[in-house]
Amino acid sequence: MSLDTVKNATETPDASQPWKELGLKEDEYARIREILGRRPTGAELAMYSVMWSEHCSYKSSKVHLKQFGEKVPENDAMLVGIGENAGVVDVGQGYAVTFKVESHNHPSYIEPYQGAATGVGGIVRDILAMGARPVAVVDPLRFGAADHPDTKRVLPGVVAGIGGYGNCLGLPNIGGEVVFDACYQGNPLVNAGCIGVMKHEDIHLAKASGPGNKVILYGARTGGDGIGGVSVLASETFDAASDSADGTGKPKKRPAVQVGDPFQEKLLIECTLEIFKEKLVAGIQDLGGAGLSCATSELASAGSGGMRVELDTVPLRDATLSPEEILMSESQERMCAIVEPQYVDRFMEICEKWDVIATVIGEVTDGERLEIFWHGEQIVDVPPGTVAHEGPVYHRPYARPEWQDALQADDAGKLPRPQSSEELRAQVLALVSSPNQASKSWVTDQYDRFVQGNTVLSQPEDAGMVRIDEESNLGVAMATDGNGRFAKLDPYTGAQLALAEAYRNVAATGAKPLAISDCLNFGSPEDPGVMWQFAEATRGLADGCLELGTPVTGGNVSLYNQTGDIAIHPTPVVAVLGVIDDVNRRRRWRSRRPASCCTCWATRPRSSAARPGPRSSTTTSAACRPRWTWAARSCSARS
Amino acid sequence: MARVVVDVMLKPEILDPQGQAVQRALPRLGFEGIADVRQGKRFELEVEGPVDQAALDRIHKMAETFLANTVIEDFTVKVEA
Amino acid sequence: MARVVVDVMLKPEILDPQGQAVQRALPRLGFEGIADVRQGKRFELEVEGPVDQAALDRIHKMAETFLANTVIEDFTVKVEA
Amino acid sequence: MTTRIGVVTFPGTLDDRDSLRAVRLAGAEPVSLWHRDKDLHQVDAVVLAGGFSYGDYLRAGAISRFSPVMETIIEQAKAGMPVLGICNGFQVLTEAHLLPGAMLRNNHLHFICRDQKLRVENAETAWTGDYAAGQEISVPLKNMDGRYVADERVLDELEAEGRVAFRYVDVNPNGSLRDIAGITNAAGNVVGLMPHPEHAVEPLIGTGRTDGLPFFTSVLKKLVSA
Ligand SMILES: Nc1ncnc2c1ncn2[C@@H]1O[C@H](COP(=O)(O)OP(=O)(O)O)[C@@H](O)[C@H]1O
Repeated sequence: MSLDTVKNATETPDASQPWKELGLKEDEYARIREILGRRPTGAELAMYSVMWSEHCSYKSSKVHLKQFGEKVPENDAMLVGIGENAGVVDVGQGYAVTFKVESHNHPSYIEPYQGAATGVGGIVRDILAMGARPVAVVDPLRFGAADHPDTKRVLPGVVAGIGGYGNCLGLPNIGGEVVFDACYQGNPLVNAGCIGVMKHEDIHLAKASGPGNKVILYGARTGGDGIGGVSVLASETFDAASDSADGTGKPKKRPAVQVGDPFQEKLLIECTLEIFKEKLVAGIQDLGGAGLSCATSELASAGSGGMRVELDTVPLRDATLSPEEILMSESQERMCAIVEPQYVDRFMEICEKWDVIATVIGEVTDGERLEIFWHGEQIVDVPPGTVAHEGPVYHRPYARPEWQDALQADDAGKLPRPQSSEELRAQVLALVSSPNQASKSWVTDQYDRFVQGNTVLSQPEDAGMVRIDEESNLGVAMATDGNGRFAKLDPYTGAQLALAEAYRNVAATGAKPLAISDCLNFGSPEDPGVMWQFAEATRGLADGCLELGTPVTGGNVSLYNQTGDIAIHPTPVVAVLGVIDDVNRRRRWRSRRPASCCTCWATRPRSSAARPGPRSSTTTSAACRPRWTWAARSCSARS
Repeated sequence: MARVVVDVMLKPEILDPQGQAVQRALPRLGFEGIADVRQGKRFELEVEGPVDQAALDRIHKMAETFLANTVIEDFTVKVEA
Repeated sequence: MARVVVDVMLKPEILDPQGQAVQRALPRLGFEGIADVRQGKRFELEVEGPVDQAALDRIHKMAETFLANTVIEDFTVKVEA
Repeated sequence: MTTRIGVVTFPGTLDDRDSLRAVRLAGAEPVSLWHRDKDLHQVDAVVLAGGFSYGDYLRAGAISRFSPVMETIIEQAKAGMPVLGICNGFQVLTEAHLLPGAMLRNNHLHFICRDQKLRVENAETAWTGDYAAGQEISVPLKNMDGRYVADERVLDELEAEGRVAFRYVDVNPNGSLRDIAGITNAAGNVVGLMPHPEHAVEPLIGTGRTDGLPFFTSVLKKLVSA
């Protein structure tokens, strides 16, 4: 196929284009043509398709996520809000903390080890791009039935992948979840969170301003991996994925799986932190889903001018890649920085010191367009905002499912009570031997929780805690929680319960909950019932945050978690971040653990609509600890 | 007993961080002239009974379903002389 | 460009838990008749220039000092046809 | 003059900052050493910290062993300078043949992170003087390639010469031969072990024990009295 230049696109308006295979809808394709006043080139089509995918554009969820910005509680801790790579909160003493949770569900089902590993890599780069040193990771996980054969493939691979990547980066793993439920059989949830710390003045934003400033791509070489991963893998169900083309109209199917190189990422972290320390960058963005398409368009769109990129200067791992593929490649361990010309040499020196490849691939212009060239010929000429921020927005229809009433009516009171001591015994045994109750040490023993020497609390504590200042003993705590069964019963209250649980878990350590991030895992937005769950859960979460005074600083939405017509339980996972002035005052439950547990139950949701009763056998683990009642009481007045 | 060798290599388009790390180290150690290094796995299987077509078919199947992850890896099966 | 393959295997007397784990899993997957499995590494080197005796000597040296740890591993060097 | 203890950073080293902190808490002056720099900057002793240098690709420690800083360290170690290799550092020391044997993948094939009990078998090395022989301590263990192997002859020699410096107690976490957790060279200045004493130096952090601190105070005393 010959090069599809802008000139060529203007001259051949009727050439047929694989917009459908790229996951675009007919009206979306029409809109691109309208924006450009001509048909898009192949490269432009590639960019729009990945950036307008559900994963990158949040086109189905946006209208609901808006509430997180509208119902903001009074909280002066928020330094950077939703919209950036990750939110930033003030934790005092001149420190700021950034944190976020992201999903890597679909890739982890296909290739558990690499899917999970690159999930960790991606969230860590997000945090790094804010200017922060990553200091800890967490991993809320959900799998199918513990005894299902496929769980034996998925679980060990995911755990090894998270450990393999996180351990090699030197980030302590301070918490997470392991939940088993048959609803996740074909759609395991692999969420990964990261916390980063910086001084206020070190906050960096993803924007390209200052004409003449250089655009530097640094980190790994670009390869053919993960192409189409964004548009196809992360946004459609697997049935759709299997018959979709590779996304470029080319015959050869590139693998949608990315392989992570944690060693490269560790170098990238140290190199980037040194670059920050010398204040060499004007703007910075990590390359995640949608690769260079995303980084260039977002940087340019958030900046003041335009951008010009010479795509053929991008260092490649595979010389046969087409420009479209380079733009879509999701090769891991790459970053893109905007650097003033006088700092370029020093920037390169630091990269050389850390054995990191760095290349000037373009510059900021005083125009308003994102222009990309391939060996001198122009292949992209677009207003960057239309790619990055003005994607389609859907008001998808939603409706409360018919079965909701029946489900709620069928409460625990209807379950047969044990009639004999034998039955009681069997029930207690069933309860305590549930995989959801089991010790998580098979998982957590594979994670380094000591590295960096600042871990104050980690497993089996309810929240992790790290010290962030050795002199003053300032620390931060984090807990992640979610309960798909509650959320299915009542998504509004279920989301609030997840919030309240994580809030309590943080409060119980002695830290003050400050702000939250979330990872919203749901089925297909094209199903009105699922969309209703999503709408309710976001509404519940926003209301809950308003009441608790903890703003949502950012998060992630993962849709299409379903196999055929069957969606997973709606699973909003909430991460609460807390701050503690002196980690010496932290509380641990270990020392106060009495001999017998399983005697107390979690608080019931306040809403009368949802009365799950005592937590069922598969969801009780946290409730086993007496400290829970204390923690629950301490904030129940507010939740 | 016959030995059958299954070699498993990452597909050419998949990043091979291990091979790259080795390749980058070579010049520093004074070994020049190696343009690329790929690192894979080698399985040596000691097979009971005759290694006939049926046995090879079974080993092929084993490699495909178990020894290699065909999402990212290719493999070859060879009978060792 | 010629390809030279270096195979590195643990010495026979050294315990190979990876190979053992594979072997133990095989019957469960329905593959019988494999008496032993050893897992090692395969390096594929793309060599610039002619692969003459001098080049092979250098690769042998590279394998001995670097690609293999001869305290625990044996290696072989082969030119690929 | 204060005692200067260097901590090497290779690409992929992770526990360098922890080791620098441990050195400081022990009362010595911590000095960062860079892998490309042959100069040891007048340090009196060196710690090779844990991590995944070069990603542990090829074999743990195999690539770092050839770095410029190691040339000087090998030379100085042979001349008697105290060198401590922790985890990845231990792997580097075996790859560099400063210590015998080799480290292999854990027998259970998983990364393992746990609070590990050890017995100090030799309290006369440069790094163990502040312990009593036979003393049991607990420090974190975290590794993928922690299985110590050597041939029988070497193992017998190590035992006979009292060069098994640490042994795992209660559980052997990785299949190390003869429960060996750490060894020393014949002169007692070069010590390598898999568990992480630098993670056990503050009561608040990690396991909440400070059993690892004597490593660093031992070498300090040794150097000051020398
Ligand atoms: N995937 C995971 N990664 C890291 N830590 C985990 C993970 N799963 C569970 N944990 C940790 O293990 C401990 C026990 O977990 P669990 O029994 O689920 O506790 P709880 O019921 O209180 O949530 C907690 O400290 C939790 O953070």
